[in-house]
Amino acid sequence: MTSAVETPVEKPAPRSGLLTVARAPGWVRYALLAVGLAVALWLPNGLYPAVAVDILCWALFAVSVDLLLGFTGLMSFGHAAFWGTSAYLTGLVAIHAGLPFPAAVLAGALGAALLALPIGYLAVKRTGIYFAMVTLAFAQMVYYVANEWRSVTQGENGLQGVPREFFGADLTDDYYFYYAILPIVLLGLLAAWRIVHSPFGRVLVGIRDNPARARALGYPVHRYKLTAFVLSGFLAGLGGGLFAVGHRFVSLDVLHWTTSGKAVIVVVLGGIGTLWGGVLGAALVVRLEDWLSFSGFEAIGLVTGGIFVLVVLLFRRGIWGTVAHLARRRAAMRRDRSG
Amino acid sequence: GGGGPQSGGDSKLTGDKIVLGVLNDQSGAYSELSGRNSVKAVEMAIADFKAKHGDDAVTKDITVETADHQNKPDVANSKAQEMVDRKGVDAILDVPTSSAALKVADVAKEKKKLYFNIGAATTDLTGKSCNKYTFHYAYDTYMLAHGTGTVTTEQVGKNWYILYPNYAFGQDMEKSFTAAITAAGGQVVGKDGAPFPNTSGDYSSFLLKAPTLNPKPQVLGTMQAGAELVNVVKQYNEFKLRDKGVGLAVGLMFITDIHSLTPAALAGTTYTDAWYWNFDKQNREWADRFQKETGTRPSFAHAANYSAAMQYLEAVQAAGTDDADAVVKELEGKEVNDLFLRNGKIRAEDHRVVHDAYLAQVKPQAEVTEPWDYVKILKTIPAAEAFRTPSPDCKL
Amino acid sequence: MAGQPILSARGLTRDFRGFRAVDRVDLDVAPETVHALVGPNGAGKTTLFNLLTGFLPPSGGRIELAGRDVTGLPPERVARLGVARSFQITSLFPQLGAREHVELALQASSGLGWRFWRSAKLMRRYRDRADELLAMVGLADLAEAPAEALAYGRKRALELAIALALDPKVLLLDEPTAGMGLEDVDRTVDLIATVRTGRTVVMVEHNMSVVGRLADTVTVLQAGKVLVEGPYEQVRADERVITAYLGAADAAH
Amino acid sequence: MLRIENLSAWYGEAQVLREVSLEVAAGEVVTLVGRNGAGKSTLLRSVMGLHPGQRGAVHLDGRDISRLPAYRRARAGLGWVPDDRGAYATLTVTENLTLPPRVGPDPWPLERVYEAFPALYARRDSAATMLSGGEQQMLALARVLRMGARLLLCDEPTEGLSPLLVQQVGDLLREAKKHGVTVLLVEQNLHFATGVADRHYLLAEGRIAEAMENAEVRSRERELLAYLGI
Amino acid sequence: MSGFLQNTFNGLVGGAFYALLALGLAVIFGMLRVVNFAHGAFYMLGAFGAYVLLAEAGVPFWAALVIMPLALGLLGMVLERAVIHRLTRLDPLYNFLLTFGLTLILQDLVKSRYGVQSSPYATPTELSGTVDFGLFDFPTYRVFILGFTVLLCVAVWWVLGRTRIGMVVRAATERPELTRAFGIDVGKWVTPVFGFGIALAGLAGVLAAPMRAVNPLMGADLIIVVFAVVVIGGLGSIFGSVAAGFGIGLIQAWGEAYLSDYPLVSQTVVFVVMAAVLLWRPAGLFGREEAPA
Ligand SMILES: Nc1ncnc2c1ncn2[C@@H]1O[C@H](COP(=O)(O)OP(=O)(O)OP(=O)(O)O)[C@@H](O)[C@H]1O
Ligand SMILES: Nc1ncnc2c1ncn2[C@@H]1O[C@H](COP(=O)(O)OP(=O)(O)OP(=O)(O)O)[C@@H](O)[C@H]1O
Ligand SMILES: [Mg+2]
Ligand SMILES: [Mg+2]
Repeated sequence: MTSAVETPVEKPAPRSGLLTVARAPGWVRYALLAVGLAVALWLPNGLYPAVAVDILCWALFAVSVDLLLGFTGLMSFGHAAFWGTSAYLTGLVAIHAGLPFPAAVLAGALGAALLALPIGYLAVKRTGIYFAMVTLAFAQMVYYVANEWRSVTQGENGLQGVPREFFGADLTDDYYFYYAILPIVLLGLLAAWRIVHSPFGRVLVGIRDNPARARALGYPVHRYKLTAFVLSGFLAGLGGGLFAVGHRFVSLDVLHWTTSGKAVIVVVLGGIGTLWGGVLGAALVVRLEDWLSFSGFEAIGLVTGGIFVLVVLLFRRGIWGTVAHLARRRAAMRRDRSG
Repeated sequence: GGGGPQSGGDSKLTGDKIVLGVLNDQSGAYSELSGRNSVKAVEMAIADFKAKHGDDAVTKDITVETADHQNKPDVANSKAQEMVDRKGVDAILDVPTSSAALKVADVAKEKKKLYFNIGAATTDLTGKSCNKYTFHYAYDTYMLAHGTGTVTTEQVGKNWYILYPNYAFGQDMEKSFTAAITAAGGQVVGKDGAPFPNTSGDYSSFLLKAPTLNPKPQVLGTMQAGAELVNVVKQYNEFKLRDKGVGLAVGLMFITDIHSLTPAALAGTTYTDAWYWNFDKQNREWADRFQKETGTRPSFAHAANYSAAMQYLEAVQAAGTDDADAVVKELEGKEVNDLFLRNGKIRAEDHRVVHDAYLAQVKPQAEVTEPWDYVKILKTIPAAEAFRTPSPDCKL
Repeated sequence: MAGQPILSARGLTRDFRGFRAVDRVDLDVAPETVHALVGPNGAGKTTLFNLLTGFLPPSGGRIELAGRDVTGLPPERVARLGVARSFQITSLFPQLGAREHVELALQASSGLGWRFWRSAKLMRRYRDRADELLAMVGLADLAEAPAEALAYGRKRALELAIALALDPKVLLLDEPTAGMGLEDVDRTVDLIATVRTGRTVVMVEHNMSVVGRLADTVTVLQAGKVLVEGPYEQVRADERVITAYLGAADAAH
Repeated sequence: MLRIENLSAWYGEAQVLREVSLEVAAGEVVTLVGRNGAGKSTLLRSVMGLHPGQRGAVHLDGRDISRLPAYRRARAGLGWVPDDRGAYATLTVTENLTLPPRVGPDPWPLERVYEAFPALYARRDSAATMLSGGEQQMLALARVLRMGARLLLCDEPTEGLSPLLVQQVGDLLREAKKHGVTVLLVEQNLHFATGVADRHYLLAEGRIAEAMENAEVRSRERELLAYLGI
Repeated sequence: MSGFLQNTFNGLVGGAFYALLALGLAVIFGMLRVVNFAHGAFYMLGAFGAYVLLAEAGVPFWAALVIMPLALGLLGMVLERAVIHRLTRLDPLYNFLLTFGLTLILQDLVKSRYGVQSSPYATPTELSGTVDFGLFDFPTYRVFILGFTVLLCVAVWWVLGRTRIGMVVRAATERPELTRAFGIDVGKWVTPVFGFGIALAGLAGVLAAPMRAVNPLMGADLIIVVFAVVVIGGLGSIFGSVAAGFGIGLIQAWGEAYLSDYPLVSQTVVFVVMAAVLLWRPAGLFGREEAPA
């Protein structure tokens, strides 16, 4: 039956088109890169270091979601499953095996990628909104399993006392921990960037726009999507593992559907299909939540929900997307005038 | 800078001020029974403390910081750290939800700041997760089970059917209840763990099963809390179990739960309370003041927050410094009688704060004469019996 | 019609909820010929295409490609065995440029598409070939235009370019000239005449003059069954074909 | 009956129609020929009120309808046969036919439709997008006839049809014309066009390049074919 | 035996809520291609509204059963006009996101006004008894829910599948522009349909009020199970959604009754079934082939 799903019967043209791969001129890209790196290096001096650590972890998470949403056209509403599974695995490995934290995080991320395999295998059979619902449902299942498997996960008490072991170095201070994980996060972001701008990434965009056509060209669409899903799961896992070590603790919340939803907000706010927008979105949302919880404002959902509604209604390109769009428009206008 | 607290120089008080941090749920399931009104209660304590000690007070500058942990342990973790690092908090108060409570205990230990837990029930806080800076102030699963289990077995019926939410709290409660019931000469004829969280909100299969057990239970003991408790009670009434001779005992119930279910739905139900606002004159007077401040009657958590803040300030006063180790030394073993703590003692062995507890029964609707006055106290359980003996798991 | 058929079907059948669209069709396509499928609307031509290319699994029967059983293989596998197709209803990547379409097609057989750790710049190696193909179908000056902005006829041409990029052994074209202006039709016919060397072409076409100019063999389908098969002139004159399909008065068209 | 004045249309910044003016008298069949991308479909969509970026006036029976929403134009008697055939996936063939309200004095009853298109009758309970390309084309034509539209806007109704059916469509259009229906026909197939139409407009690069009588087209067929193929 | 029947009955009652919610979801999806994440929030508003009406205006259950769906339906229509509508031309994912945001907002609005404590709501006295079925007796209120839901589902199915209204609405949502060109005022239809779907959620909420805890989060986790239900049934299929709703209710009730030692089973059974369905029939048990999304 699967193949019948994509019989090329009368197919309405895709109605919106999430953005295509953006290209900025070279010097702009280098300048942005330099600014980005500078900000990353400075961050824990300007922000509470624990918040800065959170931002890094969430940036990876958001980018992993955007890899699917923006570049494969698959909106995963269940990415907490990978973020959270890796958090638990990382925690368990760190506690029981006493490995240095990067090794534990790697183990967690690999575990997340492994989990992404069966879930992805089932989920990529559907597209669009169905995909969102299916991933959401599977993530909820993972949540329940973690909840019931108390002997391992400590249930709702959470996994306490995850060590920050790193060859005896003292990383208890979040300030130093931030710099310890920064290279790992940058590596993860670099990987995402490379994937998007690889031949593989091009195929993904093709699949996003017309899967039936891609199949007729000889591309095994399901396998490509699945690969993208697993890669994305790995990156989400990387973030989740660092998050666990960062908090020295894992709770069921890392698997809850609101976590998945938050990841999507972050991406949408930053700009779907912009990759770096996710990083920006992560910084904003994490910072905002930190501020809100001290502000005495009780209805946090009102704010996050409001952001969602506003972005979707007025600001669909997201922050990065809007800036890139304006920049491109101006460049085009200048070209018109001079040409 | 690389974080870490700034030292306040030669003063006995860091920064020459005392900051109390109320970290609790201000938007979720526990926000009404504690929440922002606990901040009010702590402010009342500060005012009373100043009124009492006047210029002798350690410092004029006593403030309250607060944050919403949304019942999420990771949020609780970062908020607790931020409170200490950025807001200069000297003592953290409240912290409902066991997972968050345990997490904050870690923070307290690491940062060497005092922590009075009020909102959480887990006995781990005075068991394997106890530490030098953590005090468990108001209640715990043992207190709840012991009071209700023992007295209800003696006074209502010997055969029990226990329904518990299948997670640490529920399992803990089930074990404690079973122990208390058996010790009081009763027996548990059936018990079931219901899924947690129970998305469908349906308990009918358990409720249908209860009257068919052999021997037939006289008491249905439900360990569900919050919304799940509400579901159980609604459906208990729907299936008319009381008419079928099965009474109801509740493991953990707050006055706010009775308010939302209405006394009519719960008439005759027994449970253990840590404090009741209309118990005596002293409580009543404070409750009136509290109502003026907040517009509502206090729960035991509000009173406990008040009391904990007060005891902390007294201890700082007595020690003459806010140095955590000195304050802990001051508190350990102290015997107290105040608004909340009756025959209270701050146990040095495990930092359990013991005090009298109360077996309460929901009045029939007809006997409810004023809003929020929903229960009568059947029995006062003396402090010595109300809590467990120090656990060997706890090494401070 | 020498040698073993490159593509053959035996008893090929496809049902849609009780409706039989293709009914025990036997078909042999000789290598390096142009084989036309004609027939009234709804005869099952496109469905037959979908079966031959794996887009639909057959309800019964067997398909062989150069002697190898390919029944039930998914479309991407069939494609990689050297069967390319165009779609009757245009099917492109709306936001990709024309050249990118062709590059994507050229890359398909190389396995380059799996390299997620390499730079997309690797794809530049296909640029020259892509431009060549675009020029062949008359799209040279539209290489950058996104597919969604192309007029219908241009889209059809792009379809053809993509199919050619796969350098297939067997090329299946579903109404390649439908919606084209006359000159484009001529160009397309010439193009097919050029690319057929060394290839096998199977095409569905209603334009009988195109069929006449290109086809070596014509199979007429009706109601899912093969009605007549043979050389163009013979089929044209067949009484059954005239009543079922051509109509008595059909003139030069 | 239909008068178009200075109609211009854009896709974003690209102008596709440039000040097109044309007229179709009641009872006439008029074709619009032009090479791919000339803007023929865009013209029909603009008349139907479906093209957002347009300027100019459209008069039906002397009444300016250029401000009416599409559904009011349909009610005024316009019937559109879209170039993509416009079959509904969620409706059966019969439902596709009975969906539009009747808008003219002479709507075809369902029986008559099925008599004229037995192929549709055979597939009457299938989802319309499951039909073959040609069957969908028949459905689209049958639908406007059933509406009883007075002015048909047909966008390449013979595309993808078998020769036999092309003849049938020709017969249908002539038949419709006999009943007083007016037709504006977009066609690539000159041969077919001359068989049914009275007059022709040649659209090139968004402008009306020429207007011709039928006889003129016949005599100039070769030249025109070449022109169209430029 | 009577125990089994009782549990079966309970499963159907639990399933009735899934069915009603899935039905509303399917109606909205079928017509607007919008997956309404906020459906659970509207269910909550239905229950909460009933409580507020009773507590603050003394409006009884029966009146609430009419007023709340109407009021929420109206709210839904306003919402459709004001926001959902703007996104119709875009990828349906945007509406999914929008309604997700809406869910957070609605929940928090109720929370900040009424708190998270559950609010009281009693069974209407007319229905507070039990019905004797010979082998067992059963709360009258549950019998009522079951009968009412089944009737409603049949009625909706009939209207959409068999009447002209249903046909027009299906056409209008599939290809709005084309449908307009056929003389149908599409705008006139979409809004009421959305309102109707929301009204169904509100109705389910009112029905739940006497049985379940009424609080701002009551629909939050439920909606995810309902999503799984519609994936199982086939989102486009009205019949499928309803059937899957009752089916999952039954399976859950049996699981709870006979596998009570394995709480994980009853919690995850719906997701396991969903996985199996995806393997075996990706379009859902009763779903048509996926409209290319
Ligand atoms: N959605 C669109 N966006 C941008 N440009 C478009 C769009 N649709 C059509 N065009 C452009 O508008 C012009 C006219 O298109 P139109 O479809 O009206 O041509 P046509 O004469 O009907 O051609 P054909 O014979 O191929 O159907 C073409 O150049 C086409 O590229
Ligand atoms: N997915 C499907 N489900 C149901 N019926 C289908 C499906 N695809 C095709 N059909 C039916 O099968 C028959 C053959 O269709 P097909 O598209 O193969 O015809 P065709 O010969 O290509 O016609 P045309 O020349 O008009 O394109 C038609 O009657 C059509 O309605
Ligand atoms: Mg065809
Ligand atoms: Mg056209």
